[in-house]
Amino acid sequence: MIYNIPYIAVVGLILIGLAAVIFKRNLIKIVIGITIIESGVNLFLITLAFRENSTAPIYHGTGSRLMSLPVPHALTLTSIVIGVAVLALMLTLIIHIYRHYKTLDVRKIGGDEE
Amino acid sequence: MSLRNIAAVVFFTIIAIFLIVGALLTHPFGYPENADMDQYIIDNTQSETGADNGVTSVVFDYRGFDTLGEATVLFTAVAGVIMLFRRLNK
Amino acid sequence: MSDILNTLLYHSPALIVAVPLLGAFLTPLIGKINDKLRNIFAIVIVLITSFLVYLLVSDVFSNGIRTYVFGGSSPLVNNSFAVRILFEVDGLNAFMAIIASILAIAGVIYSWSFMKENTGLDKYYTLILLMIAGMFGMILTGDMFNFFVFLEITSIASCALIAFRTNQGSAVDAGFKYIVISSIGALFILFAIGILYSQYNALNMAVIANSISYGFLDKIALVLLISGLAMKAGIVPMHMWLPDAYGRAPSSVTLILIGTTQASLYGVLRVIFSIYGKHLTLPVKTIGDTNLSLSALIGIILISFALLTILIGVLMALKQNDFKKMIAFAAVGEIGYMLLAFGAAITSISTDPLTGSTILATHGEVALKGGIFHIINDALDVGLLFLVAGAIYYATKHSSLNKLGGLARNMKYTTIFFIIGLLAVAGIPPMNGYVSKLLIYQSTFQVNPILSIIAILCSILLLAVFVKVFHSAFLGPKLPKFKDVKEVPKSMILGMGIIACIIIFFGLFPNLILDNIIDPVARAIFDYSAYIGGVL
Amino acid sequence: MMGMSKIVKTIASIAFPLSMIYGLYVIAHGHLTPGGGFQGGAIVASACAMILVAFGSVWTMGKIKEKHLSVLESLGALGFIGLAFFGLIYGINIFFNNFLVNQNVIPIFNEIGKGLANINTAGVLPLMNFAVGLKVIAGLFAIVLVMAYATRLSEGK
Repeated sequence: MIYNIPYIAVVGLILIGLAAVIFKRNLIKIVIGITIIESGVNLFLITLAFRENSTAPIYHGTGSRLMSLPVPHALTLTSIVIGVAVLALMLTLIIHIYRHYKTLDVRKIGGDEE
Repeated sequence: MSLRNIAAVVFFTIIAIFLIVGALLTHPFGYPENADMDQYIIDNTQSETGADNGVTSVVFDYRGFDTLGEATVLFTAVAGVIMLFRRLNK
Repeated sequence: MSDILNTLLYHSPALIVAVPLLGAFLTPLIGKINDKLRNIFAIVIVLITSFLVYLLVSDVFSNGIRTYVFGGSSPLVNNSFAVRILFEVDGLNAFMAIIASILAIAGVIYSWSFMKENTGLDKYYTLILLMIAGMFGMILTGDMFNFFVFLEITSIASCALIAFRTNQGSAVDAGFKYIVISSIGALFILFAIGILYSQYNALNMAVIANSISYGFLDKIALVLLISGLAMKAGIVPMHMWLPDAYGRAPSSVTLILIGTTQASLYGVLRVIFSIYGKHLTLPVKTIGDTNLSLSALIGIILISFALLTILIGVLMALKQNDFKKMIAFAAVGEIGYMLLAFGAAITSISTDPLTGSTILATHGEVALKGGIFHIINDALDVGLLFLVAGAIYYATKHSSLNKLGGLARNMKYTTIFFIIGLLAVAGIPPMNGYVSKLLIYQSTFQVNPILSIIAILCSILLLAVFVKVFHSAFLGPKLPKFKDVKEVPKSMILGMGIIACIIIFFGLFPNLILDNIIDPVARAIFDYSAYIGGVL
Repeated sequence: MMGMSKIVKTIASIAFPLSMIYGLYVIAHGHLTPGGGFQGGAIVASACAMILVAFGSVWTMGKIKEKHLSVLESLGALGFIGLAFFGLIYGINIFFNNFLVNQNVIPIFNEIGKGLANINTAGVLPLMNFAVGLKVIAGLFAIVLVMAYATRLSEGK
């Protein structure tokens, strides 16, 4: 049971992010929520990599051969870069939305202005 | 509370319960049930790819195509951001 | 010569993705030299890719599953796990690749004149090629994480392109909605991939499908995968982004966006039929005396979502005033038809009492065929309508139906293409939509008559919607403000013409397509053991 | 943004080469120590972003345009995919084949790491790290530069 605390933390992060996305009305807060979900998922991948008493998967001289799993590290690296790309694009769109509507409130944007 | 909010709360609670039960059922932290593929990579990274860093050997050799996709994602984002901030009239 | 072709064929799964990527990286450099050269370059890249698709598809339909391992020669290590990424192409993948290549050719050719007046075209062509590459990657890959990466490439590129007209607030708004929904969906998928990885220590779809045990965590992964992909495919509770995105993007982008939506639908099929294929007949619940199997449960859920999707799509299309938004809601409805067919097919899966293998009832087979045929028909029909809407916008700078009228006199070709698209979407006999919709009605009638009645009624309503559009936009007296409207340039007519020709061909020879393409695809979808056997 | 005070500018110009060298070190030793093209590229790009904050977007845009960065990024991406395509020609002829290791194409790179060994180990991995590093530096800096410059314009209006 005590060993599952990292997973509970992952679930907590994901739920906090989802709550921000669903219940918040400010665009910046929605973006922050998505970033928190992403951190939760990245944390999940990293927790999968850990093995008790293991070292980082890098050979240096005569170290112990029990290493943590390398594949989740690689997946997390990819997912972080993807997160940066998505974040950059979302912020760009928010800048444009603010220029058009002069507000960041979801309830006030989105009307057609033919 | 509008109907939309109630639906959102119900949806949120269901997801929360499922994920927490799932977290309790996952394998104990630090003891993966099955690590054949990763153990193979750890054992063979030096002889097959020549790299000391296992993560780099996964990123650029074993799963190199993912990294091409990842580099492309960054390229896409840069192209998108530059395109969205372009000058609109010639 | 045949030596070169064989080498190309061997490497084609990798090259189909790598060539558009290479083209995308080169486009900014070529755009520095000359604008025309860049347009020709983009078209040439897409044509090369389509040629490779043709090679691959003709081989897959005659010789069966083909795999390609990146950076190594054998797919498996120690006969039990796949360390490297591999592409596995069976009938379903090949079929989706055909759709993607048709849409890509038409979209790029159409863009030449359609986008001529805009700035930032270097980046536009880069992003279009990236979107095409991402679509092919999603379709061909056999690795879960690779699927996620290409999904993100398509969603980022298409989000930037949806917001292309940054001077319109609604376009930027549509792009933002799309990126929020699709990134949450993608994170769900990534989380599910993590769950599957934690249990089986594998990322390859076939390896996971082989060792999956359907415990509690796998159920969570299934729900997360399907809901994440449904968000990207625009199925009803999560359809909010789709009409905005389809309606506000430039028409050439919308055409390729249809392809990415269907690639997500392909993901749903792959997850249900291949990855969880082993456990589809597992009893999940006993109500009274009857055992409810997993396939029935998934099927009923899919059918109910499909009915919602059809009803909301068609009813919302009735009250729209904007040309492109109306077509976008009709597109939502069409997605519902495909889902209805797949739901009906899944409910009819059962275990053969004699041999113990999973079998598909006859009406389920018909439904599966109808659904698969409808995927390609929907892409072509709705795509053609969007291109026509783009042509009208290009010629008149209006898209509101109240302001249009009398265009048939000046735009003859566009009118003809619109009539073809209208008849095809509504499922009127000489066109391709008729065949697939007939198969869907026929099979859903055997599941429950009410389903097919609703489907037919909605199809009639769709016809009514488009006849109204046809009347108000094309017929009537010539309006004075449209006196100078000319027919659209040749490249746009060519783009629309390609799709229209394929529609008519499919409509005239449906049996040819059904026997040679749809039949092997239906068998390939259902046969999960062949998909696993392609790797293991 | 018109740039910050003289103290900030001086410190930024002292810290810039140091962080740049650190980032390049991380890129170059990606196959031996923790790090790699992405991480090192992010370090160098943040050094460039520090200059951008200290001196202001107008000054930086005068020194380097986003078009040039875009070309650099294309070159990095081309280098990466080019190395992948070379795998089709040399060695065992597979896309993304690490053709320099165990296959004797160029002898000097045909070496295998033995615990923090020489930099010429691991075949194409260091070369790919350099290509990705170039791409990430140019890409991230282009994003930050374009965003800073665009928001400056809106404040001026």
